[in-house]
Amino acid sequence: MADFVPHTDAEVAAMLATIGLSSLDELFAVIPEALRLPGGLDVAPGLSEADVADRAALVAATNGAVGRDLVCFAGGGAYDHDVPAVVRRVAFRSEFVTAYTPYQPEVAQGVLQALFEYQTVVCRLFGMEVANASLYDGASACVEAANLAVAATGRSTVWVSRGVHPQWRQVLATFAVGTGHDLVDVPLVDGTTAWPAEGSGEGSNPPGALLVQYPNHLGCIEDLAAAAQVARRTGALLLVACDPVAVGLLRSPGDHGADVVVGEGQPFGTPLSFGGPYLGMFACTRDLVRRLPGRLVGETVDVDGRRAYVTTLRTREQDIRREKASSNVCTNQTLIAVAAIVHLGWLGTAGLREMALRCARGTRYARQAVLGIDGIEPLAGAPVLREFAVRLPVAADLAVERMADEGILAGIALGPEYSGDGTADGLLIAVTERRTRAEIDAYATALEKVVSR
Amino acid sequence: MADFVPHTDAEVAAMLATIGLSSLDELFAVIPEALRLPGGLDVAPGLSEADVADRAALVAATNGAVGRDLVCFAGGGAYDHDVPAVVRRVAFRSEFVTAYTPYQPEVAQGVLQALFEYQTVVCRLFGMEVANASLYDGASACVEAANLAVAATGRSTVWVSRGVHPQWRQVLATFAVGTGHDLVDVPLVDGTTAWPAEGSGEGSNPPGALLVQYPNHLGCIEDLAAAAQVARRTGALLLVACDPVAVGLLRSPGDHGADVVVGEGQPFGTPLSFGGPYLGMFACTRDLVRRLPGRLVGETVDVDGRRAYVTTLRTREQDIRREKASSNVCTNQTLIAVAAIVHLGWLGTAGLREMALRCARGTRYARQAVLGIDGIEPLAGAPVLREFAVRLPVAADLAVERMADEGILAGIALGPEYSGDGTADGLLIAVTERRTRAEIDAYATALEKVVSR
Amino acid sequence: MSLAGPGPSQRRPGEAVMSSAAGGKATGAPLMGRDEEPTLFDLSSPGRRAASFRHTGVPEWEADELVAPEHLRDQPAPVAEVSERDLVAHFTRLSHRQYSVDLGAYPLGSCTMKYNPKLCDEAASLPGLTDVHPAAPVSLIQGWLALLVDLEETLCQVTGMHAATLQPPAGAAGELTGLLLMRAWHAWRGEGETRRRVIIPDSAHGTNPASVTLGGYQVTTVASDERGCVDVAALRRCLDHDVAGIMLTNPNTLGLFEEDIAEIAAAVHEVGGLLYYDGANLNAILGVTRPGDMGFDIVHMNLHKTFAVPHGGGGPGAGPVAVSPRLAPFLPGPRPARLTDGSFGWDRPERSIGRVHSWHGNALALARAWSYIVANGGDGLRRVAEMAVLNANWLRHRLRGVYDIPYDRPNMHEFVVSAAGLRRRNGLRAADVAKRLLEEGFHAPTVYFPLIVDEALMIEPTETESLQTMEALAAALVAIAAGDAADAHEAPRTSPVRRVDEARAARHLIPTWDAR
Amino acid sequence: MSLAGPGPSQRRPGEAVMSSAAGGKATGAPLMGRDEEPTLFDLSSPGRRAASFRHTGVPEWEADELVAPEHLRDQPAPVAEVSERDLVAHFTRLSHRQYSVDLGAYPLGSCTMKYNPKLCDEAASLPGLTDVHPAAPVSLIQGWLALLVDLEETLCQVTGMHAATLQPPAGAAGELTGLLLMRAWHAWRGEGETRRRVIIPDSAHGTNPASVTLGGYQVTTVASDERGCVDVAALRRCLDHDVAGIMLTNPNTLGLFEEDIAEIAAAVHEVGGLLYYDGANLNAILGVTRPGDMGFDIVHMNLHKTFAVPHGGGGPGAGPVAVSPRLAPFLPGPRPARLTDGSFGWDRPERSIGRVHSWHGNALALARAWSYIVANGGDGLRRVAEMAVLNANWLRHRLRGVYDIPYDRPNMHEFVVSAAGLRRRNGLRAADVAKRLLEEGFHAPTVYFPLIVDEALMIEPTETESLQTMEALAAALVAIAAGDAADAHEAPRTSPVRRVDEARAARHLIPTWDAR
Ligand SMILES: Cc1ncc(COP(=O)(O)O)c(C=O)c1O
Ligand SMILES: Cc1ncc(COP(=O)(O)O)c(C=O)c1O
Repeated sequence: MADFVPHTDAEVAAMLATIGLSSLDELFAVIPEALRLPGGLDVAPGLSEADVADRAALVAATNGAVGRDLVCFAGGGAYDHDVPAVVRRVAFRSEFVTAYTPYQPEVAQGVLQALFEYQTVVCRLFGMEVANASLYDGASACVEAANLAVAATGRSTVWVSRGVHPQWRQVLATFAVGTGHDLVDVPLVDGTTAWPAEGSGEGSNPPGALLVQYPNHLGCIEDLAAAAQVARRTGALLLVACDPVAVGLLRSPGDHGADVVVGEGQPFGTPLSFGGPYLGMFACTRDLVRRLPGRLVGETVDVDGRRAYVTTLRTREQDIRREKASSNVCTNQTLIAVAAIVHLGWLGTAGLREMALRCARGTRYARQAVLGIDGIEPLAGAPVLREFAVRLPVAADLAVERMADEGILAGIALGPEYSGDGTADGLLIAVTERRTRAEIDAYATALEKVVSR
Repeated sequence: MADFVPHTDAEVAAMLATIGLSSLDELFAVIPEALRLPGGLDVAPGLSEADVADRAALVAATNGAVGRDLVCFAGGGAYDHDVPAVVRRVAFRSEFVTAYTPYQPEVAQGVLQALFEYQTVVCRLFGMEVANASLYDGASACVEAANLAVAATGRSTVWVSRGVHPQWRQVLATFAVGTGHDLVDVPLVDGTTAWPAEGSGEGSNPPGALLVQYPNHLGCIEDLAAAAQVARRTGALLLVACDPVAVGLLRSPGDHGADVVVGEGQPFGTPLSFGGPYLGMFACTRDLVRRLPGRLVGETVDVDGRRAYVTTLRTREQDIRREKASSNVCTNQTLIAVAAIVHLGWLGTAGLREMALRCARGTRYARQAVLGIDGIEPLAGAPVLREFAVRLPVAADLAVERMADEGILAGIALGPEYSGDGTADGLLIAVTERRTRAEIDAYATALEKVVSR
Repeated sequence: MSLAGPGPSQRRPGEAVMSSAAGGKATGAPLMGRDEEPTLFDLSSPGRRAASFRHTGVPEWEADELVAPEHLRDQPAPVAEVSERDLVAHFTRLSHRQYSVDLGAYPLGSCTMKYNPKLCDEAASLPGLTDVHPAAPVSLIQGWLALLVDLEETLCQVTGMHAATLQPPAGAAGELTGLLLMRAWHAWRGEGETRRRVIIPDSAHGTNPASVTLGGYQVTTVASDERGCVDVAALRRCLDHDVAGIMLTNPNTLGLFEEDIAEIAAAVHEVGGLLYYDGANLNAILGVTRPGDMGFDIVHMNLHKTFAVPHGGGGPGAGPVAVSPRLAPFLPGPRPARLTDGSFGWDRPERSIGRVHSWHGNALALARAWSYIVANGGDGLRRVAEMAVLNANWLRHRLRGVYDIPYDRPNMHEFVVSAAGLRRRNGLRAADVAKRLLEEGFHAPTVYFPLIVDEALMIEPTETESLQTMEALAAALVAIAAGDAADAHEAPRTSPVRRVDEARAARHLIPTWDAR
Repeated sequence: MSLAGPGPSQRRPGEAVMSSAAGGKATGAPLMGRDEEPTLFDLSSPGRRAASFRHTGVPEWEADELVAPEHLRDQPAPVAEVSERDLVAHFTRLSHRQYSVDLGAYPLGSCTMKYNPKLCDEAASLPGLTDVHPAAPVSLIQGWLALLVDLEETLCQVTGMHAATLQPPAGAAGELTGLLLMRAWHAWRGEGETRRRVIIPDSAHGTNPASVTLGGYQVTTVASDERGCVDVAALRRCLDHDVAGIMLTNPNTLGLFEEDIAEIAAAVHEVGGLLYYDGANLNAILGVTRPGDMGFDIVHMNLHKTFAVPHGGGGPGAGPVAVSPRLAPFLPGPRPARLTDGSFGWDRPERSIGRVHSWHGNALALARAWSYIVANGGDGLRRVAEMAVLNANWLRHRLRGVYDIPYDRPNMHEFVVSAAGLRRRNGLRAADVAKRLLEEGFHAPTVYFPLIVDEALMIEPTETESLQTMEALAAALVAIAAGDAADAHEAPRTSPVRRVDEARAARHLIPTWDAR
């Protein structure tokens, strides 16, 4: 069995002697007899390193891995982008991997500066002034955004566009039970959010926030200008869940007057990873900074006047504010943020634009090919960027299963809420910069077979 | 195309201006027109990182990889040992990977100390007093050993046991053309070296060295005591090519009176790697240190008296001694030596013994199983440790081909020189600590089929 | 925008091509010159790039053919413009400005900064685990589901609970999940309105009260007694039928085992409350005793503490929550489940509180923990607890008479000393001890927590440090205590930067490079 | 055995359990305390271990059942006894005591320490390349053979040669291989006995003369002229029919292009000699001119210089040798070959000099170089040469008037300055400049080589360093030259150790820990 405890028997004996004990069991004498576990854990004995590796390989072999077994056209907040070698080689250096939260800034300038750079780029992408050092994922970033807005406005109602990722909305709903927020579902019309018209919302319980996704879950580009207008009209904050790749081409939510912009940072440096660890991106305007959830790194100087970085405005945080904290988050996703800034640094200004452009090109090409298939129609008419939804003549989940037999992960089967008629025939298809014309053509051919069966 | 040159057009223009040139071509004005390459290289245009990765993956997919496609029973100086994760994680940290030879010791203590530790363990394994910082591979270590012995004794004849790896003997022969050494082939009898009897060798041209492999190419454990006796009798130096894993169980060559011990260090931390980079281990007695080839790290102190390491006795080396140097080696295999010391550190005293013991157990078990097959006989009677040779009723290379169809790399087909009767029916089989009983049983079953066809 | 760049030669105003700092210059640490490390933005030069993209053969439509003008940004978003060489050198140098477990001991109380085996890194980086889409159909994720079910069952065995959710991505998320389970339980029993308070000890970690608020409850703080444990009498006084439950850490944040836990459990259950176990300190009791056996109803674990998920400079972690049978129907879903036919699928608990994560939790962190448990096994896990507790008690003995030890009795995996005496005697504060320790080659303990101890230094050696490392740590702490305060105020002097002006950071907030 | 251990607390004589040093204590660099880094042996404690082994089910015979007593060692070979934690921390700390290209510029003349793209690391670590046995039958190595053939053909195209061997594992090995090819050629022409001398310039690298000796030839040194190039007249004087050949580096080790190369080639060929090209400086001329076109018969390349194989702290590299058609039949074998049916196999040249490597050369290094060439392509390789030469010329201009530049004319990828003037003026030697540069965050240039320049500093920036890095390097070199010698003698002060006593190392040789 692999053993990671250094103590030899002689050392254990010497240490016990030092503290005046004669056996290891005596270390636990303070634990009432009745509570002690007789006979130890019912967990299999330990294995050697090689055996663990074999076990893990066996488990890994029974999954369908993108690249190895499947060509991926699934997205929905989890995208199959290329991760350059530099990310694996530098972001995961053990100094970053095995450090704790930077409580001692003098010996944590590495992580702190990387986070400062990450915060800077997040703000540049989203058009915001402050960004935190990360939250758990896209969903938790939405929850924190809603909490911030409710606290800032003193209004507990949040209008949530149905274009927001359904699973993120489920998470919002779960946590709203604790905070008592009143979440109002705002429908989509032909792919984009149909906000309540003039007059509604200004009444008895006006919204504290509007939450919209950009582009939304169907891949459609929401009209943020319109949303901003509704927000101004109702006195609500505009919260935008933004695809950070999309803004390589699209105007930033900040440009449109968003107050808080959140996002799922997985596309930058993080493989699909079966859904985690991912990266909750969170940014807002400067006047909201004192309500910012999570950690914030700021620049300062040391006693010799040398530039230095430190976590700041800590009085927002749970360890100091306790029950009055702006959030309960403590451990976040720092390492994933470091991977993101390394990947972003590799992409650079031109590269991020090109990445988005290549996604958009592939999406256009794939959309034309798929809509060319008999019986397949667009699910929404609104313009898309890097993902699109179609209605199939067959149940979408079945189509996905059948496409898998062809070595293709066809997309994500949409729930009935997205197909007007209540059937589950919607398929969400994402195309990244990795997809070649040949793969897209093969996709269309396979899908045609599947739907015409 | 991936571009690793940072210069922007503006920067290039500015730099050219600084040096008073108006075009890049002018940089090469000193090169006679007639010698300039018109139209550039006939080499395909560059590819993106992702395309290079795809190309490499394609190439890699068309090989038979041990673990992935094959169960390995081939050895012959290249063994399929487990490499623990720590080797990949720490030995290949970029500070070790991207440093040059430690010419500036003040900023190279990392590599220098690692080499000092490597030298220490090499000496402990081989029972020697000094070891160098590595040579290219087992063969080059043999060549350098012969050169050292000839220089030390002033005798140009080297008796080379036929038990030495045939490819190493070929390399010895290649370089002997330059040095003018006279290599005398010493035959094996029933698996071990039959040194010329009393009387021969003391005559006209006495040997400057005896070179024997331990265990030898057939896996047989040579009688080093006997070899040492012949060496003493003839006034030659005893050079031993030693399997560094075997000495986890076997007495060290130093114990037996060897003067120089060399070896192939691949088993420590280096995958099969299609034969390289491997690790030439070289150690000798202290009185031969001034003839030591290659780099030697020594301990010293800095101006403040703090312990420090530095390459020493450099006057042996080519950059100082030039045509009188003890060797021409400059770049060696330092990184592979670092991987070796990390793996050895992980194994530790008990682990190295256990590794050797497990190889020996698997070999015993496999040998019994294989010799239980009709028509298969031992090629040699002498005792073996971790590798053994058998004679098949069919041509060995054909048997290897057929076994490959069963997903087994059956071993190495031995040349006719090892089968008394001149046929090539000898098969060399190695069993490492990785091989399970089930794999060995499957091997025997498959081999039985193959030879009985 | 003022900026101390790397050397005057770098800053030729107006010279466009000089916009970038020197990416090839090592900075700010030994081997690395004396300058500050420039940022990615300082290193940027217009038009420089590292990225390259696959040849796909897809038609090369222009942006304006693909996106309507009102949506298209007129300028590319400014990110950075650096070469791969400068990018790599920059982050490699930053790594040399970062202390970590892999460099030395990290006795940061409550954080369990043990060494994380490298085999776990590799197990969690297999393409068959990393390259799996979270929305893939069950037929394509059988391996993942099996791993998660196996992990869930093992964690239940380790905690003595019945069922668990692996979704919470960290401890605090686990806490909130647990509190929502509490809420759902009481609501289902028709007491949703009447149960308003959650009790936490004054020694509790900050996330506990913060989570209580987010769970929609009011915090009632119960004092610790002179032994450093929950004052049972005081607890009984605040127990009533409006109490939803109590959150405890056991061993608590003083590293002391709550010996009265059985009595506490009985009292809380008596008024219909539930017991929540904050598992941050689980490392101390692995295989020795289990929260379930103590009477806890809800347990969260910090896999990034107990089960060797490296902390990543602040995360990611994983905070699974395990519960007793009666709470299982309320767990978040979907849950990985073993189906009757032996295959694996998703299952939605009947009265589930719903999702708490975008997908299935921090899956790769869960895979690391799984591999750590497989490697250690039941026997190994108990040894982990034994050595963690041995190290901590040994060190407490060594520090006796040097530092005040407010609760000087057998501790579990960690213990708390106070620098209050030192401060009185020679002006040495807990922070000074911490900074001096950095100079000596160790990370500092947790300081000023728990709040109930003045000038607290919370020390958790963990089981992976050897006796010899303990000796060196003890020697350093002893020397520091004997040292001169003026000297200590100068510390740290060997780190890439010296004491950082935290007040200034808050006063003139510079949250981004552009805000300079 | 005296030994400065890591702190008194570690060294309790006689206390067995204290035999080990503190593995968890960061040492010897910022972030890392002030102590020396203990060795693996200082960290060892009897009975401690990291290793574990697979369960195989093979019968567990004891050693004495497997090995005869006369062969069995009575004590296990002492290696080390450390935990994985201490092992990892030890080597991680050692890496923090090591400068590298990934930390900063490395203008080490003649070594071409360019940045090595990370994609090459990954290409060369694919299991389909790393886990292949070198003796596997050709049917199982088609990918490897295809890669090697492709690389060989590309290298021939780059050098303008006809065929190549990839076996030589380094430059020096390539040189000796080339000299043996020379020998074989002359022997085959019946001149084996009469051809005795090989000419090399006085500026040649040390491996050249050393290889000549091992090749069985005598060295004749030809002087360089005032331009720093081969003195053609002098060369003609030593040319005769006993000359086997000449070894040249072009550009030479002064970074200057040998403009008379065509004339030299003609003269050497006239007396029946062969021209050997030492390819260490090939980076300067990629895609611009080719040794083959200059008239060379034999060319070695240092893939670890020109083609971005990282140098590994001293190796491994790869030193392929390419030759003109007439020498192809003599190349080492077996050689990877494209067969008529389009598949790949091994081929043994008709008059092969035989093997020069245990197997097929440093295969994984060859794979790295292959991926580097595939990524750059023909166009990219020329750009490499252009930027390498641009950087070097720019820097030479910047150093004019600061350092003596003995050959102050257009150079290629590197140039040599002399500190002789500085030494006379204020006692600053080349070594002092080098040590001061270490403090400034750069690696030092090559010093005291080539031998024909007094107080030589050989500077090769490489193409991967940016203008801004060049600026910083120039600024540092200028500042150092203006600096005070007494101060410079103190340098380096920021490194983990300061100036090392090399004389003592040689005087009291301590080659192993046991020799202390
Ligand atoms: C006692 C205690 N509870 C809860 C937490 C919160 O866990 P996390 O940081 O994973 O959210 C911590 C972690 O610092 C802790 O120490
Ligand atoms: C000019 C020159 N020739 C030959 C060599 C020897 O190459 P290697 O170190 O790969 O043996 C070198 C390397 O330092 C060199 O610079």
